[in-house]
Amino acid sequence: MLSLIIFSPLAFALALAFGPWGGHKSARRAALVLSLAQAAFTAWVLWGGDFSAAGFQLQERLAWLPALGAGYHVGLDGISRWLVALNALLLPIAVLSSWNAVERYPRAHYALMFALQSMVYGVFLSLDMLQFYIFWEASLLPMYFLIGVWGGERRLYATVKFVLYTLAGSLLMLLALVWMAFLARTQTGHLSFDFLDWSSLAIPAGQQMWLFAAFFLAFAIKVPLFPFHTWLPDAHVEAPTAGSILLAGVLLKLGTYALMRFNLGLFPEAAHAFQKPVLIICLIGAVYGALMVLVQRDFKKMVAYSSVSHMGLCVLGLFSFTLAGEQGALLTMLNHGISTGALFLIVGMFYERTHTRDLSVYGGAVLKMPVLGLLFLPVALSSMGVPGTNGFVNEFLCLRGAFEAFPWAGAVAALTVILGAAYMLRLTQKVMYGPLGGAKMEALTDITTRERASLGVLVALIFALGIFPEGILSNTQPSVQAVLARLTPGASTPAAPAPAAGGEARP
Amino acid sequence: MIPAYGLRDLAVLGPEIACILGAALVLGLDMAFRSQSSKRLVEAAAALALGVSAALALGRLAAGPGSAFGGQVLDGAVPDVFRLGLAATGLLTLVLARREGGSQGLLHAEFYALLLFALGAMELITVSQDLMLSFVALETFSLAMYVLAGFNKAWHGNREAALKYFLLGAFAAAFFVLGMALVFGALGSVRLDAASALLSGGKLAAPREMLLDLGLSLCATALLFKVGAAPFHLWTPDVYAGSTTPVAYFLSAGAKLAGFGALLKLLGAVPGCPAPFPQILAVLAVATLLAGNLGALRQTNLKRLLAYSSVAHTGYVLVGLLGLGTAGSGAAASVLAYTLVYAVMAFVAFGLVAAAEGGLKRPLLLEDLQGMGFERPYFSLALAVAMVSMAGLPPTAGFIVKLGVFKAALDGGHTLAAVVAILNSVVSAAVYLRVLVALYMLPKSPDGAQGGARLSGTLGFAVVALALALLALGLLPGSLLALGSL
Amino acid sequence: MFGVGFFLALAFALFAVGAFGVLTRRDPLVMFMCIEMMFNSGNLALVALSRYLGLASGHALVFFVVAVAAAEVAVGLGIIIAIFRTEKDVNVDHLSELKG
Amino acid sequence: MNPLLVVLFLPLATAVFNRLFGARLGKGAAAGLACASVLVAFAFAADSVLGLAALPAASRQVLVHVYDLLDLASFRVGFDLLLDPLSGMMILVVTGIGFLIHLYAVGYMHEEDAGEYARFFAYVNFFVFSMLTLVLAANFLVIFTGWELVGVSSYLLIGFYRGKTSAADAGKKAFIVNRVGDFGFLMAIFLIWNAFGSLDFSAVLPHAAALSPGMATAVGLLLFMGAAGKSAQGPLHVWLPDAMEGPTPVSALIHAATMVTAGVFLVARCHAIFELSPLALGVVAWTGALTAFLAATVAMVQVDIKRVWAYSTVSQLGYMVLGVGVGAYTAGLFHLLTHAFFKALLFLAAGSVMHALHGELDMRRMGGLWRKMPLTCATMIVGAACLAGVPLTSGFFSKDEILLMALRGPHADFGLWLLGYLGAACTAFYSGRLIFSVFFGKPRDHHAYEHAHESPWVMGLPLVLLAVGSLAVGLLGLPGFLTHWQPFTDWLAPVFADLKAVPEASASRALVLGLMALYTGTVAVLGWIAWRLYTGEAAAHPADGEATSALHRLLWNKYFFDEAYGFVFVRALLGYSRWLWRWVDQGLVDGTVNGVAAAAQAAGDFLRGRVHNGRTRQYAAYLAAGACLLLGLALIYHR
Amino acid sequence: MGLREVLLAVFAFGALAFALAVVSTRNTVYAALEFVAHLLCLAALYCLLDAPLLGVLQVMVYAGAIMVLFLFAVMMLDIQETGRESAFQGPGQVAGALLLAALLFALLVFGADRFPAAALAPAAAPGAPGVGADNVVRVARALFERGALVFEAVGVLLLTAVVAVMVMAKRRLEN
Repeated sequence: MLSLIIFSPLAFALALAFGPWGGHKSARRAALVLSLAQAAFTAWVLWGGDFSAAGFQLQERLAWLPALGAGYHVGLDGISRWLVALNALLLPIAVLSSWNAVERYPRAHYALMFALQSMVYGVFLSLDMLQFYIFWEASLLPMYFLIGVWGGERRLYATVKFVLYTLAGSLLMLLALVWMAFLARTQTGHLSFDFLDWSSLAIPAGQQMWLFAAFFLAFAIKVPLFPFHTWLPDAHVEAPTAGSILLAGVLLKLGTYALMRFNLGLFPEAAHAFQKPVLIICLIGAVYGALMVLVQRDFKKMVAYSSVSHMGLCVLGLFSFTLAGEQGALLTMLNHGISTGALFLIVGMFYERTHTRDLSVYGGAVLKMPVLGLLFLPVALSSMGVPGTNGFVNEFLCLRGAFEAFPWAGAVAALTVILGAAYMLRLTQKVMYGPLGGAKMEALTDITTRERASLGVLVALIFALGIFPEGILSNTQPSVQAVLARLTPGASTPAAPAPAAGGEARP
Repeated sequence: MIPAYGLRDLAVLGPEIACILGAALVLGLDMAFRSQSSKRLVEAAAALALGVSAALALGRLAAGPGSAFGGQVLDGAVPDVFRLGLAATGLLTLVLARREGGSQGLLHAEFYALLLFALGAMELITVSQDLMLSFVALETFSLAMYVLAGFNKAWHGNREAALKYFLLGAFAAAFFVLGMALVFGALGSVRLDAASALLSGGKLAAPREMLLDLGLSLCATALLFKVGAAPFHLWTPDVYAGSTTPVAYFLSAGAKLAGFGALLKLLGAVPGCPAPFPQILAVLAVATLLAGNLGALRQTNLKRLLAYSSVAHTGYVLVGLLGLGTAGSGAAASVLAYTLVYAVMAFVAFGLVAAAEGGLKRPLLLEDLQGMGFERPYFSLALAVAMVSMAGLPPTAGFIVKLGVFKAALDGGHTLAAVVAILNSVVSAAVYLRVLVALYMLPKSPDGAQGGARLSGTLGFAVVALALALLALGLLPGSLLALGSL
Repeated sequence: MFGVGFFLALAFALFAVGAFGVLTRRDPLVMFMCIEMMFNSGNLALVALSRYLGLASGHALVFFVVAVAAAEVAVGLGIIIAIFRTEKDVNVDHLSELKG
Repeated sequence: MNPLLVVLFLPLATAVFNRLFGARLGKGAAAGLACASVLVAFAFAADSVLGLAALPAASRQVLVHVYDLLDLASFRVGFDLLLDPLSGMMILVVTGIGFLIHLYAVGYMHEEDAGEYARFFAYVNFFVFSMLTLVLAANFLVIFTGWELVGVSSYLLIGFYRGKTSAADAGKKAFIVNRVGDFGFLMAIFLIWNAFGSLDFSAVLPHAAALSPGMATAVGLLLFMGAAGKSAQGPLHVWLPDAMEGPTPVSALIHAATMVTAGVFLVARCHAIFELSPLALGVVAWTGALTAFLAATVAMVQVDIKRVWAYSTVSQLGYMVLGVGVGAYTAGLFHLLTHAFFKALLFLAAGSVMHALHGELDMRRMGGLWRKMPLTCATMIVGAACLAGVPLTSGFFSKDEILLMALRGPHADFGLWLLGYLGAACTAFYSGRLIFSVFFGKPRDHHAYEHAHESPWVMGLPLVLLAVGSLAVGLLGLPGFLTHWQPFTDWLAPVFADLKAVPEASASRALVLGLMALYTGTVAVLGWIAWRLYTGEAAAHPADGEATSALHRLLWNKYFFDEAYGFVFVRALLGYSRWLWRWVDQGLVDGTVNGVAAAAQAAGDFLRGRVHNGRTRQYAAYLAAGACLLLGLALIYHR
Repeated sequence: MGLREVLLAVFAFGALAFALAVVSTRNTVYAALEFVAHLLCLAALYCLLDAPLLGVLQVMVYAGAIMVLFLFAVMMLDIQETGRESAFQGPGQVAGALLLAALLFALLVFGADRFPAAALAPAAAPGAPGVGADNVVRVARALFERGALVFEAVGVLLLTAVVAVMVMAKRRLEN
């Protein structure tokens, strides 16, 4: 069933790319219908799995590369369930955002988006490390073309920088993967890339450090954490709206998900050893990111740096090794996807009308676009982390986790609460309020029903997750506790059942 | 007493003999029929010969390892697949030559004859256990290649390439001769199997072992030159740019297959791979990677870019060789797999270059490809797949073989070299992404070629088929990795 | 005094002189002669070593090497003449358009 | 369905409805809906408070669990509501005064078009819901939620006139300064969570003693930081005067009666923690006293009547905080109650004046308006009297009680009393100054004077009701020696039962009466001075740009707080960020990335330029060099 | 120091001297002639090293056939001897080449000289059966028995060379 989720978008992509869809309009309609069908199917499948226990559900296994010991092994657990759902959600919205923004080669554009989604599904669902790596690297190509072909002026620089930066990190991870496979061979007799086999390996502490570092570098670049973040603003500024939504909504989560699943899952001792330095990097990232937003001139760059800040907070929660922190990190992944996705959607709407991202041109947009003003507010509040919206819940939990681990870390991280409010309100006021900012503002027309639909869904989610966080938290808890149990053997939280192999479902 | 060399010995050399007889047949047919139609006939004969050679190689593979001529020739699973690869590369070169033939007068029977002679010699070198036999085979296909490089009409660059290649090739051959002399001095014979017998028994006195190492190093120099490894690779870009595209392809894919086949014999024969070589290879591998990738970084002439990329790929294969010493590292298999996949990738790339430069008087520039992405979808898609595969990104066969090569290196314990080498693939990715950038992301440039890229006929079909093969192998590499079991 | 070491040293010396010749002389013919000289140094080493080891197979090797050298000279001169027939001055460095 | 849920969620429902469909319904329906919902909420609130009163004093608490917010393995927190005498009083104030202000707003906002009208009432209803959440919270998470939502609604309402940049700036400033306070509050919540493993008041406050003195001080100070942010105390007061950009009903409801008192409410609610650390209480008291005095001095020189009342609010809040700071929680809360009434009245009256003079706020252009607007004048005089502390008015009793406690209370200090007294003197002066400048003396701007007219009944009625309320509420907390009927103290007794008995008797009757006489005298003298200064023809207002004394300039510029903050926080922070952006982000981090790329390309060019120069002999040289390398390595590595 | 050693010394140093001459003379024809002399010295050395067959082979094939080809080529290209700048080009390059050649020589000698000099004295007496009288017979057996495959391979090589040269020649005729 999961394999169907992974490969159905790929099939749709091929259908779109080479199918009979002639003009621009028919292509986008087909894309929308297909994306909604895909989302419905994924929801139906996700609904099936029961997540009371911590193990992997709906597993499917296939001997794909026996010579190298790598197989095709997919599985779903509490952690990856909601990320898959997020991925399914964002695609229709991304398609809607390119509705009339993309005239050139629409079929290829939508096909690439579907291909990207398929790769992202692959990363979230794969339990075989080589297969994970293949999907991880393959996800670069669709985004490369999306930014490269439909991007802004400096798109070439941005897209090549994006691909090479991520590639450099993940190649070192490839060596670490092969090294781990050798470890598996020495300890279990046969070369294996399977995550479940690896979790039971006893990795000597010395090697663990190196392996952790290699994995961490690859994922830190993707998250992005402080020193490795400079590709994100360029990639976002030059990406088309749909590209930005998918990049911010889903691609950044690959890094944090992988950190949680692999770095914490496989290398407990190293995680403890690296805890403080990582926390420091995250703190810098969070505060530095927020400061950067304050001085940006470009609308998208502001949102990009805010992502750096939010993601810094997320990994902070991750490395606090407390239940609150981990749950907060997982929620941040979801909520950031929704709120930043919505922000980029709005940026797209403005860009469609004014064709510029330079903030000096903007001002008083709410007078011309009251409905957008109505929907923009919850998104801004969510980004600031105001209670009642989803942003608050994950920020509260992450800060709580950090505070529980190291109060000083919690205190510094909490500074982002103030800075967050500062930059978000500055942005809101610069764009929305005040007198009309000139000819471009006069020409603004309010958002159409299509735009209202996509933004409305996200705003509804913002409030729903803000008011009922337990909906998500309750069923990610067992899996998160499993990760924590491995991480801190004598964990204060009641030791959840060891990561049982879960329902060994159909081969 | 005269050793009885019977039919059985000849059977081992079946593929080689097929090629050489094929060459003779081609020459005969050309003399018999002087008319234009003979060109097609000659080409068919060459194709037939290569087909037979490939079939015989497959037969040998099925029949399992066997030695002939008193141990001078020893084939096994890996050499046989090398021979199969070489036959296939020959066929692919024919396909390329056919497209080229019309415009650049390549249809002379001599081209096919030389090609077949060279292939015969290459197949011979991959199975020869005797240094002298290897030397003769090396010289045979080198001579053929010098002339092939300088083959066609009086386009100025072409002749310079031939001269350069000849002078440097002869210079390298001289090293081989001296190396052979030293090996003879150390072992009393130039038979590699004798070497392994002596060495494994530990009976060789220290100074003679020193002489053996020196000899082998000198021999390796010539082979490394042929393959285009780092300090010896300088001829590659000039000769590729100078010669016609099918010859350039043949030089890169064929020479690599033959060179590494011989190197495997040379280094593999000596048990435990004599002390100096892993370290030497590590230095050479990294140097080759750097030279190839960095050279290609800002290259605009497509053929020169492919030349530098060929050097870079030699570097990756050398990384695979690092695992030669340790058992079970599958180094030989990874080298074999990489060179085969390279042959396919190179064919797609060179084929598309050949198609694109059809009408141009000047060498094909990256600029000419601008804006072709959506106008010539299938052409661009094939080139894109080739480029992604060469960069070694996952969904393609390039990634699988690169993984195999790095696995071998890591298994051999060369972690540092592996790390430096894998970082190099970032540079190589940058190189190939530039091509994709030109194809898809840049508008048609005013002084670029006006869309000469016509994918038609057998070349078009072969290119697209092999591009799909690259993708298929990437997703379902079962067959590719079956080689791993060798 | 005239052991095989001496002859090996002589062979190496000739080899080095040949290499020096190839690197410095610009006239292709002389370069080619130097390459042939390197071949001959290899032959000398072979002869000396076979004399030391008392084996005749060394001489067979020399025979083959000479045959190969002959073939190479034929092709080499063919190429050189084909190229330098039209050129006024016979200089390898003038042929360096292919670069970069 | 517990009535409390209706109280809380009805305003929210109407807020959402108005915001989405209000514009289409038309002004009448939208306003009607909004006022009705607050009225019904007030009715239900009164009903539940009466229900509460029926309970025996000891167990006068009603806990309502709505749903689970967070359920981590060892820690559970839900969206729980707590009704106890303290929150009971507050919900009555919020819904009661809220309703009156809604009624007033119907008239005041009349000129706005339907969309804006509906939007205003939606925001105001949302504010009522947020304030009720804050007040009814049963654990720290819900109170923090209410805290922030109140901040959001104040941001929306201050910045209501979206076209005006100054309004948007004021809203932004208010929210950010509140957020600074919230940062402290959040830290306190986390410390509490660390210490107690739970956030419910029932679990934390009764066992507050478990906190070590150091921790108690830390939590106390951080809680007070949150309170200071919300109640515009100490350094965090800068946002309140600018909040006057919002419509006047907003100023009345939020920046006078309800929201700003949240800080005092919080300190009262967490008195158990504050009691543990005298240092924290001391800081609270002194901040309150200093704010009271300094704000009062600034109010004396302002010319915009709404700004005068704004600074007066900051000053009165200072008194409440002073009261709470010296341990007299009941006195502080009583002043909160009375202040809610008369300050709402003063703001609404000011609004009525502004409405009449078509937006004119500068008192220097007013005068003699009592003939034109008798009702507004009368009610404003009542309000001003309460504010100034004219004897027998509610303000007099509540402020007097606080000053008494400052002298004799559990944590009394003469300095505190002195600051309080001087503040009270200034208060008397500026309220007199305003009343006489606006209503008495000669009309200074005849044109405006001609057009002035009395406000319609819908604005007048709330004024009257509030005036009556202001006077009546004073009776609830008469001084001890006058009567033993202390309904207010008795009502709040269960909440502060755990406090040591307030040594009521320590203040002798003579002292109390003496103090009363002193205050009455001060009010009379200063009232007279104000009357002399400001009813004459040449009112003593310095014209703009006229050279004024250094002290006047200091007060006029509000002690240069805004300029200081502007420089330290805004410019310095932005400057540093810009430096960071240019040098660290572009320079260092991006620099290295691009540097590596450039180095690779340079190496490529060098390779292609120098090494591959086409000369065969050079290639042969490299070949020979390679051979030497191989031989050398063979020799080095040889076994 | 018998006659043999004297001859050995003469021819050895003769070979070296002529080699150096080839490298340094400017005139190509002189270089060719010096090279022939060098080959003859080598042939003499072969004979002295009990390899008479090779000596004769050297004279006939190498000195005779190959060098004639060279002279023929020199004549074909009618190289103008005058106006030729010095054989070498620029001191820097020469120094570099010299250094490289010296390094090559040193490495080889250092590697090989570990051979015990003494042991290298011709162990077998001049009349040792391995070499002496039946040299031709032993070489023939090495050539045609054990080296039969190599012999055939050389045949193929020569055929390829013929085709290659014919191509180069034919092409030249066409343009």
